[in-house]
Amino acid sequence: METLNILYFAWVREAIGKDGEQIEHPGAEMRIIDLIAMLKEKGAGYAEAFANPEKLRAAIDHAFVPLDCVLGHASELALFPPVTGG
Amino acid sequence: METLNILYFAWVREAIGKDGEQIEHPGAEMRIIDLIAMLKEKGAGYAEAFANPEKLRAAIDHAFVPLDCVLGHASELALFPPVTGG
Amino acid sequence: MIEFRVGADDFDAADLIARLEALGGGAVASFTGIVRGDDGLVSMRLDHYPAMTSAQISTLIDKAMERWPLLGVAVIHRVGLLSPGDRIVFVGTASRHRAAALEACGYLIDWLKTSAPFWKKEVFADGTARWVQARAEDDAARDRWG
Amino acid sequence: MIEFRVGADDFDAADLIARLEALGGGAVASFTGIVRGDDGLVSMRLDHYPAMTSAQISTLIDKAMERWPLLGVAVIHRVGLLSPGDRIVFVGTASRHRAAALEACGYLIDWLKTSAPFWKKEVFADGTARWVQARAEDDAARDRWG
Repeated sequence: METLNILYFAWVREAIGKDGEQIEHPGAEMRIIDLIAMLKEKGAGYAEAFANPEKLRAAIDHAFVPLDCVLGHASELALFPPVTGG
Repeated sequence: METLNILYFAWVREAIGKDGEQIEHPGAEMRIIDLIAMLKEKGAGYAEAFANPEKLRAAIDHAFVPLDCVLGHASELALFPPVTGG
Repeated sequence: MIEFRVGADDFDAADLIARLEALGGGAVASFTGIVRGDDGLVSMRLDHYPAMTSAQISTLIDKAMERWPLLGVAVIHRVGLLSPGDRIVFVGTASRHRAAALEACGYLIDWLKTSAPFWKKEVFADGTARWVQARAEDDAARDRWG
Repeated sequence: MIEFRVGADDFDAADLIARLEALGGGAVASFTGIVRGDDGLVSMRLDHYPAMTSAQISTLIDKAMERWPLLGVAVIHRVGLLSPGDRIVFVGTASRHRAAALEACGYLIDWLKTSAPFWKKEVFADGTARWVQARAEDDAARDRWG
């Protein structure tokens, strides 16, 4: 079974209450935005974290990607707010 | 008698062989370029320093001025090459 | 000299600058970002995405070195809990040309702010805390590099 | 904090940067120019026109502070005999805004190179010596500041 590691950062992590989770890979054709819609149904924390997808950013295997990107055979997806370092 | 202090820097100073000199003020209407032409006649070092006026820069009372500027009632004229600090 | 570090420890900006100066290039530029104590801020926590942070900073340094003739680059970014006055970030560059050193320094800090996965959370004297919001002007600063 | 010095003594760039950092602005930029040992250069002598140097640097700092919101500016320029590896010039700026700190730093060094009356003479291993020639690209760098 192919798996997908999802990582959460900043207020996404705080709302969901965990750093990340491993899920069954939803398929190479699944878009990130559609996966987010599925995750949103997993509970109140998820619903809060994913209430406004336009406030979210994503990285697949350590590279920024738009939310309408498909997962492909990525093994790591990260979901987080726009970065604020520096 | 009004006097004018002339200061020389860098290769202008080296060619003339002195840091500067005090001369009788040649008059408020005298242009720097014309004073340079007069100074050029004072000897071999002067002739060398002032051979190419386009290579010279000037300051009157600590402010850069074009060579066709008149002396006015300046008390200090400096003649030098383009600056190369920093 | 290429040096980048992401970690909780403070760093010695003077030592980094001295090492950049020793490369013989003639021009060293640096930028240091420090936690401001505005609006009653008492602490700041920096989270990051370690594997991606390293990858992004490494890529960023490569791009800067392709674009400008640099003899050295140092990028240090702190994470974890910081207080007002603490250094957050340092970018230092060395080149034979002052424009290259200064421009590369500006490029690196502009890109770091918008493409390295760090997130700041501010804690205030009244007990409130908030995640810092990304600013459009940071994206604009990055975009001027083309 | 406004500090400028012209003199033969070396200076402590780390101390200057630490003092700029302590102003609370959050952003400190610096540029250091160092004597390069290219082409067998063994020493460099910097002459200047003391009264005018002070006036020009002071004016330059005023202009930078009018143009950018700076909390601090330090400009140090050495004169006299220098060797490869020695620092010649330092410009440091502190601001609440990184763009202001970096731009003001670039502005100050570009203007210093073209409007402060310093002249460099290089001495080489073969005994020859020559006055450094002004470069058109330095004027161009200055002119981009408008």
